[in-house]
Amino acid sequence: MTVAPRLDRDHGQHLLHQMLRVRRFEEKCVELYSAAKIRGFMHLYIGEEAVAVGIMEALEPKDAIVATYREHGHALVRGVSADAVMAEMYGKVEGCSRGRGGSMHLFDAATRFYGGNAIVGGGLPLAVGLALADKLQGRECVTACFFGDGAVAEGEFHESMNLAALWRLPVLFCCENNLYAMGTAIERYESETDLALKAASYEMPAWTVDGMDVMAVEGAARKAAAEVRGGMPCFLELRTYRFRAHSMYDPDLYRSKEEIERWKQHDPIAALTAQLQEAGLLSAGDIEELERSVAEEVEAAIAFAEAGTLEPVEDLERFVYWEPPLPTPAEEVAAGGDSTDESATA
Amino acid sequence: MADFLMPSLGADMEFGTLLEWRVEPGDAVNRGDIVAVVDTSKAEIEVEIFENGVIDELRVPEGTRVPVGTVLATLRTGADDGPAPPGAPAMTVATTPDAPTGTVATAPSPKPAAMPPPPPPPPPVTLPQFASEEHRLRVSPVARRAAEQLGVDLTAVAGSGPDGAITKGDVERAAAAIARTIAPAAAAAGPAPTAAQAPPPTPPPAAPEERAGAMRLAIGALMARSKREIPHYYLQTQIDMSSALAWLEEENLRRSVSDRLLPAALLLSAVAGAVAATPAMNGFWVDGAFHPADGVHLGVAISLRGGGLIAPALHDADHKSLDELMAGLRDLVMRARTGRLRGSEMSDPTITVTNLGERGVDLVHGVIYPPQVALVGFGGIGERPWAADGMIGARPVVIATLAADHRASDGLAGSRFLTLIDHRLRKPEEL
Amino acid sequence: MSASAMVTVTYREAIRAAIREALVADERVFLMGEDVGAYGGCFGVSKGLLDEFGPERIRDAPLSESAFVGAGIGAAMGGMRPIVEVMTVNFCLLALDQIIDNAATITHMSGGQFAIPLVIRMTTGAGRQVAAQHSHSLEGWLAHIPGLKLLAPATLKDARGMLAPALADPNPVLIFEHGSLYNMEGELPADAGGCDIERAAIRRPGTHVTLVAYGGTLATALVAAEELAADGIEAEVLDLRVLRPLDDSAVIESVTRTHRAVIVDEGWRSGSLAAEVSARIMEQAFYELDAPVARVCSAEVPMPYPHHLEQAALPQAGTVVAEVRRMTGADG
Amino acid sequence: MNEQELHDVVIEALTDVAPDIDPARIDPGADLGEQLAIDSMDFLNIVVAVHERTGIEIPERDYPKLSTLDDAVAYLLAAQQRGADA
Repeated sequence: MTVAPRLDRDHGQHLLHQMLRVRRFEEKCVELYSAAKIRGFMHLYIGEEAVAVGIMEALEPKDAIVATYREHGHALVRGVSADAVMAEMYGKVEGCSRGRGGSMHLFDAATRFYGGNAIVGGGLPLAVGLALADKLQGRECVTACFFGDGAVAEGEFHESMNLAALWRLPVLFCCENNLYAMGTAIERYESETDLALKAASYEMPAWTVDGMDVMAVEGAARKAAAEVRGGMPCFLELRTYRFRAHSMYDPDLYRSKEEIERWKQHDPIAALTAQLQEAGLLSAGDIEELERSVAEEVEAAIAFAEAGTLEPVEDLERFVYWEPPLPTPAEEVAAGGDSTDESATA
Repeated sequence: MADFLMPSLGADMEFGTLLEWRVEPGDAVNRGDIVAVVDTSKAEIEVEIFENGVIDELRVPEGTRVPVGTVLATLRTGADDGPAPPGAPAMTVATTPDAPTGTVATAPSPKPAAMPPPPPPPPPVTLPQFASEEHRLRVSPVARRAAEQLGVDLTAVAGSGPDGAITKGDVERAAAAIARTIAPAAAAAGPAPTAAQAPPPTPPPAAPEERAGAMRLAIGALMARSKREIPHYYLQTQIDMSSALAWLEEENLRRSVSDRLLPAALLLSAVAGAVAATPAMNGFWVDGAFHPADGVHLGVAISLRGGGLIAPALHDADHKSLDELMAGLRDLVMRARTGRLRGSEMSDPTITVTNLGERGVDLVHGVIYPPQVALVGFGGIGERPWAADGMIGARPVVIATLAADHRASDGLAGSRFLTLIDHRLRKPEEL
Repeated sequence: MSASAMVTVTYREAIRAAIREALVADERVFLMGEDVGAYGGCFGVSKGLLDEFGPERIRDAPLSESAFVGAGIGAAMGGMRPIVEVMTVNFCLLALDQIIDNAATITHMSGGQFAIPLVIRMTTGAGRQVAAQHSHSLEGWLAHIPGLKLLAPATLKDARGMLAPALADPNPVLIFEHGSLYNMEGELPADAGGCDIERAAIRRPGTHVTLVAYGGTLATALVAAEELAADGIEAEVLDLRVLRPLDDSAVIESVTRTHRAVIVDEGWRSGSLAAEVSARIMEQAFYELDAPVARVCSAEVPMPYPHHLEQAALPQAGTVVAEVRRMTGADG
Repeated sequence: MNEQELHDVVIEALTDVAPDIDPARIDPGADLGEQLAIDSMDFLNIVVAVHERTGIEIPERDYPKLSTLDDAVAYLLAAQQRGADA
């Protein structure tokens, strides 16, 4: 049985901390991007933090995650270290994808984080396959698959929903509906804008959630995850909003400032902060302490990434085909440290 | 004090145009405030500031296009009186062009720098010299290479390939044809090419002088190449021929005139057996490696009447009896002097034997015929003082020499080889 | 060497035997695709397997190429060893996003964290009068993609032997089965097993010219070689077998001996595998060439339906013979 | 055979072996090997040819006795005489 999350001091502050980690990390990313430290495409999650934070609360370490190119938050909340994510964005070997992926392709086998996928809808079939593998091997795992509202227009969405429902595969489909497919408003590209209805037509449980309310998201996620563990895929439409442009290139001309301001009134971080303060579960000192620890984590991540190493060009063509894992730099150092007898290497 | 820089809003952005200031000097700004609008040439983007403070000076007027990293404005921060706040320097990093991105490298220092001094004029350029295309022959790449190796002048070769292109086979046929014509008695080397599939030679219908001239050029090129490319080493040994000649005399007494053997047959037999036991002398140096030959095909240097030399193959000499060797030699000499050699005989020798002794010289240091790796020479068989068992007496002696390719063998192998010839000639009954 | 009994099999049966063997040998192996179960496979390859292994392991998939190919990738990352059958190469176009954007990239994008031990089988090629949308030879396109491996079994032995090593490979392996080969019949040892999936093979030795072929064109090349032999021209026939990564050394070694090459490729000439092989010969064996490399490819036209036009569009032995005669100067 | 006939036999054998020789220019008193570039193989072939035409068998040790044209004709005449006597 699932239990609706109860807002106690520890849990409330934990949720706030997770959202703040994502928010402050990404705010720093903007700065680093402007300073040309981070390159390529970069998509920010600012405004949508409650979705990743709420969903991850319902997942266990054995579960798998498939994410999109707007996945810094998912990686951080799932447990990929800020160091590894930042180093990845710097293109350094110490990054979670060895610097080969960048902002859009964060991968981490240890946390079963199967990647940011930069093809809209491209991750859904993968999630179906991961769930199929779990099912065939008798593992009771959930594969949480994040995707945006834009993906709903893709054939891969419908193919994957059908397959997952048909084969009763344990996928938790998390549609982050931020109302825009890049710069096109959902009314301009979907005939049916109630996305949960589309999923329901595939005979799977599906409902809509306020994606700006982390508690609501967590509650829905726990309920849905239980359904999934019970042998049925589930679909959540998480109504949310990104406060920033689609990417660093985006002049944001397709929506009004008023609309953005209106949504900012529902900032999930501000909302939770107010809620906790009203309930007497969060003091000014607590906020200061949370901000301080997050700032420290982010600054440490930048320092880590700055100090990271660039992969030698001679290794350019590595990993095109799978190769047995090599020791990590840390392990190499450890191994090198063991051989104190210099004559052995002379 | 902090700087507000032209931001990079994409990896392909090198310049931006400051379209509009949203602040004035004296305005207080907070981290995240929009302070300007920049045209990246793809889009107009509102840009934010990353620090709290008061705008001090607007450095770049509206409408100005500047490189990424240019200081657009300066900002008085609360930290101006104290140490810089921990997060502050992040934006100024862009002015340090050490990052591995092209955009940063193009960012100038705070004030747009003056043009660097012009570089010194480059040294005069030597244009590469290309061969004239006017008389360009159609030659396949492998044929061109073969022609160089065999010393064949491509302008004299008729092409049989597509659209009359000269092929490898054409070059080999030409080389074989040249080889069959009169050769200058210069190098002690057979002029045969080596390709296994060389078709029968078809000598060009040219006057003897012309052929001799062409032959001279070809042999010249080939021998020059041999001397240039092959690191020769030379060994020699004196061989007591008394047993061999005594045995031969006895043997010939028993034979009818037409079955008689010549000393040359004994020499060839002795060499053939020694070659079979010394693979390092028998084969070809091709493309930087030694390729041992499958059989022992002695290239027998035959002097041509009126001067000249040719060295057709006595095939599988190590498997032939003396009678067969004698018959083969007689047949080769006859056909060599009447111009009826076969292509395979021109192309197959794996090692060359020259016997200049009949011309009265004591010894010969030969030039290896590429791509073979060894050449055996015999001087004249003549009576010489010979010490044996503490006594000096006169014995028929021949000086055998070896010229060998040091890339394929060394002196030890060479000396074993010569010694083997010696031993075999001392036991003629076993030949 | 114990002489094992020989059995007469078709190409189709050889593939089925390989799939069956894989299913028996490894619980992680399953077959997934359109009509692989109840129907028995569009080309009859998987006939009978549903009864033996059940619907969990012989999975009929909806007509959703992108989803089930992607699911194969996900399942491979999740620890399974899927064999995904895409009915024909033209349908794989609907799954190119998954093949190219995911299967070929994830190992690299993840910095080597994830292997993709996936096999995708598909029918390729023309010659059966199925017109323009079912007659493609797109091997060259897919061979363009780093991260993929491509196999083209042209013999019974390869049809029987390539699957096991492909499944053992930690990378996505695409197997192209030429539609004209399924009925090919011959003898195989009853205990025939895996073969190498790295090297090209010389199917007929020769000295005068190298005919490079693969999949459906191997037979064409062998017929041409027979005809040339009657003229005294000994053609060496080289079966590429592995289309990516190409076994350059086998091609170069052969051309270095024969000094001439004709590539027989059912793909269209422009941007074809034949173009790639030709370029590598030029790069690596230029000074061995006695004539320009020639290509015999399909006419650059969508495959027409009528038999005579289809045959005119496809590489024919006679064309190969004519090319060889031209380049050896034996056409006069 | 008389002396002239034997002379002709020798010239024929010589020109068989060396077709480029002009018989008129042979110095009958000079060494054949030196003036005509006759080597041991040629000489053997001449001996064989003479044997075929005259039936005279020349032992190897007698080869030096045939070094000039005149010597050769004289040797053959004598050998023929010996044969007739025997």
